[in-house]
Formats: sequence, structure tokens, C-alpha cells
Amino acid sequence: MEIRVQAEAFDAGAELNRFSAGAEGAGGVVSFTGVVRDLPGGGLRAMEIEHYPGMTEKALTDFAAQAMERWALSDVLVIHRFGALAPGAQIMMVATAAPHRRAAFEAADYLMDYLKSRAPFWKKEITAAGADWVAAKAQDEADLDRW
Amino acid sequence: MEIRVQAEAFDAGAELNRFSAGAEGAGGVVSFTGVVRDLPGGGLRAMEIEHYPGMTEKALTDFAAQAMERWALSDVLVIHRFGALAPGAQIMMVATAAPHRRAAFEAADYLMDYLKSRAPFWKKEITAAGADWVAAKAQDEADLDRW
Amino acid sequence: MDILYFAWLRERIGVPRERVETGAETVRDLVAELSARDEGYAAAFADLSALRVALDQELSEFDAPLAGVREVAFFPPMTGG
Amino acid sequence: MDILYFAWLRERIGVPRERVETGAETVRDLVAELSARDEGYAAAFADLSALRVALDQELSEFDAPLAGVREVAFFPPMTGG
Repeated sequence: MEIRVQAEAFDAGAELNRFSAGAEGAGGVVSFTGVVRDLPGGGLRAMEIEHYPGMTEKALTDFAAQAMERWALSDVLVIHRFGALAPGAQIMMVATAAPHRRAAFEAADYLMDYLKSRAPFWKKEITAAGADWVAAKAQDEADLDRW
Repeated sequence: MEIRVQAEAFDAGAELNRFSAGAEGAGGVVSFTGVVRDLPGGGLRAMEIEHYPGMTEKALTDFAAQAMERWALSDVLVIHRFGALAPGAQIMMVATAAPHRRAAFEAADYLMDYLKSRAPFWKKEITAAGADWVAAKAQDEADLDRW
Repeated sequence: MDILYFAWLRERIGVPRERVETGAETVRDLVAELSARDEGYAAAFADLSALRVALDQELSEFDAPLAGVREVAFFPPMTGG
Repeated sequence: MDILYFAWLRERIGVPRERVETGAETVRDLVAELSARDEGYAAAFADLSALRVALDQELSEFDAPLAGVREVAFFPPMTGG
């Protein structure tokens, strides 16, 4: 189980390979990589991500531990960045390894839902017109009810 | 949309990075990598994968096209190997890119279910004791009913 | 018409493919013709529920008509992924 | 007790954290105390349904007791991932 909260960019492919190589007994590895999308029509200068140092690591560790308890997983990786990110940059990554594919899929999906709505991160969109905090989506909250 | 059926090994991390870089407008990328698992207690010398050249490519292309039609996806990648693979080797990989994460997750999950039970591949386990064709699992067939 | 066999069916039949001249109207008729050849074929095709068929590289059914079909493939349930 | 603010709440309050001496028994009591300070605080805390609270870095409820708590954080709904 590895949890990283960092300002630095990461190489999703290299992380996937390293994680897969270390996941003993796994038959499958699922990864999710989140990317900063530009606004419809363009114009996003940066996505600024604020977080709550200390609580963030604690929350991500809790989610990963819950996933390990709920599904038969070989390993879990979570990386989440903070700071100012350019459009196209990778924000975060989750990877799950499991003997069986459905467990890996469900655990990654579950982790993403918790990351979206229960980990202390806040996004702000910076454009030429100013800065706007991204509002939480009702859909993201509804997604949590699946678990 | 890229479909590859090949004997050669592939670098899942490099493929993920290349795929992500090319997926315009995607907010998230999901990947699944399948790995040859050793038998319980060890002893697997190789997993031999037979396929039906021609039909394989056709079937994988159909599944990918169906996924693109069913979900709002930016892109789909499928790589599947054939021939003799050692324990720990990567068998196959699916990646989906989408503006929204749930679409990427569901499409990858869907593609895996179809790959498991509807693409013309057959696995044979080679051990010191001989060779055994892997039987199809009722669970894999049941998984298809989800879609 | 080309007939292809895969996995354990290929091993039991002993060849990966063969060319047959047939007037069989459906896949089921073709299976009956092949099974009548000898005990090896009969044993291989004894349990159709354990087999799948593709017509011109498209999954099909044993009741499907063979008119116009050039390639028939028989094989056990797939185990990809 | 340390009080932390994040995202737009931090911007409205004007500081990321402050230290307060309080006898508030619950989070709701603490919010009432803060809101009574001035209009800025009152406006920031006007709609509690738009805010979340964490006690000692654990998500909590506005009715939760503050006994023994060292760090209270207020923030809008999270938008990670």
C-alpha cells in the first residue's frame, strides 16, 4: 500500500510498471489516471489544487485500507498532486492489483469515488477572467451511495 | 481506436503513457493489465495462448467499436498476446479514455468481460505433469449479463 | 468450405483445418456429417454444449444456415483476457 | 484550539488558520461564536449545508462535541480526483 501526496509531476506509465512488478500474485492491475481537462472552448490557464496537509494522507490511507479490507487485493497505490497544474497535466493516479479482475476494477472505482468527494482537496480554475472554485457535483456524491 | 494482437511482449507503462498523450479531451484514463498467474503452489512452466487469426482482430475491433458507441469515450486501446508466456508475463491490456471517469471504468470493465468470453483465445497451462486447457468459468459468462 | 478447429478440439481432430465438400444446410447438419466419418470425430462433437461455432469469423449458432459460408470454425468456449 | 479554513472559506475569512480560546461544547456552538464576531464570519458560515467540518483531521458533523479536540477545520465540499 503506497500513498503519495505531492506537488511534483509523476510518470503514470513508470508508476504502473513499478506497481505491477511489485504486486505479488496479482492476475490483473487496474489503473486510473486523472487529467486536467481544459474548459469547454479552452481558456484554462491552470487548475490549482489546495489540500489539507496531514488529513489528506490520513484520508487516503483510510480509503486504501478500507479497499484492501473489502476486496481481495494484492496492493493499492494512490498518488495525488497539489499546487498549480496546467491543462493536460496528470492530477492523480490510483492503481489496484488483485488475483481477480472484478476486485481490481471495483476497488479502483471505489477509491476514485472516495477521492472525489471525501479526500480534502479543492480545485480552483484559473482563467484570464479570474479564478473560480470548482463546485462539488451531485453526481459524485450519488456515486458514493453505490458502496 | 487501436487493436493489436501480437506474440511480442509489450511495455504496459509505455503504452499507457502513449495512449494517454493521444487521448484528446479525456479527463481520465483507465487501464487493465492481465498477468499470467502461477498455479496455486507454483509449477506453471508456461501459459500457451492459441487464437484464431483474423477473427481475433475482427472480434476485438467489434468490442471496441461497441464500447465507443455505448459510452462517450475519447479512445480505446486493446493489446492481446498469443504464444507461450511465462508466469508473471503480461498477457493483455485494455485502456479507455473518457471525459468522465465512470464511462472510462465501465467501458474497460465491459471490454474485459467480452475479451474473456467472446474473443477467440484459448489458454493452456503447461506444467511438469503435462498440459491442460483452461476451462471457461461460469462467472465470466455471468459477468457478461451485466451489460 | 474450410473447416477450422481450435484448442482441444483441434488436438482431438488431429488437424487445425481441412477442406470439405458438403451439401449440409445448417451447422448441425455439417456436424452430423463429420461425426459420421469415424469415432474420433463422433467423440469430438459428442457434446455440442461444450462447443462454439463461428461462420466466416463471426460467432454463430448450430442451427444457422451454411448458405454462402466459406469458413466454419469449431472450438471450445473462449478463455481470453 | 486551532481552527483551519480551506478553499473559498479560507479566502472569505482571510486567514488559513487561527488559534481560539473557546468553551463551545459542539461544532455548532463554535460556529455561532465565530459568526458573532463580525459580518465576514457570519456571511462565511451563513449556510452550513455548504460546509464540511473535520475534527482532528477526521470528517465529522456539526453536532459533534468538541471535548478533547485540538484542531477543527472548516471547508466546502471536497473536489479531489
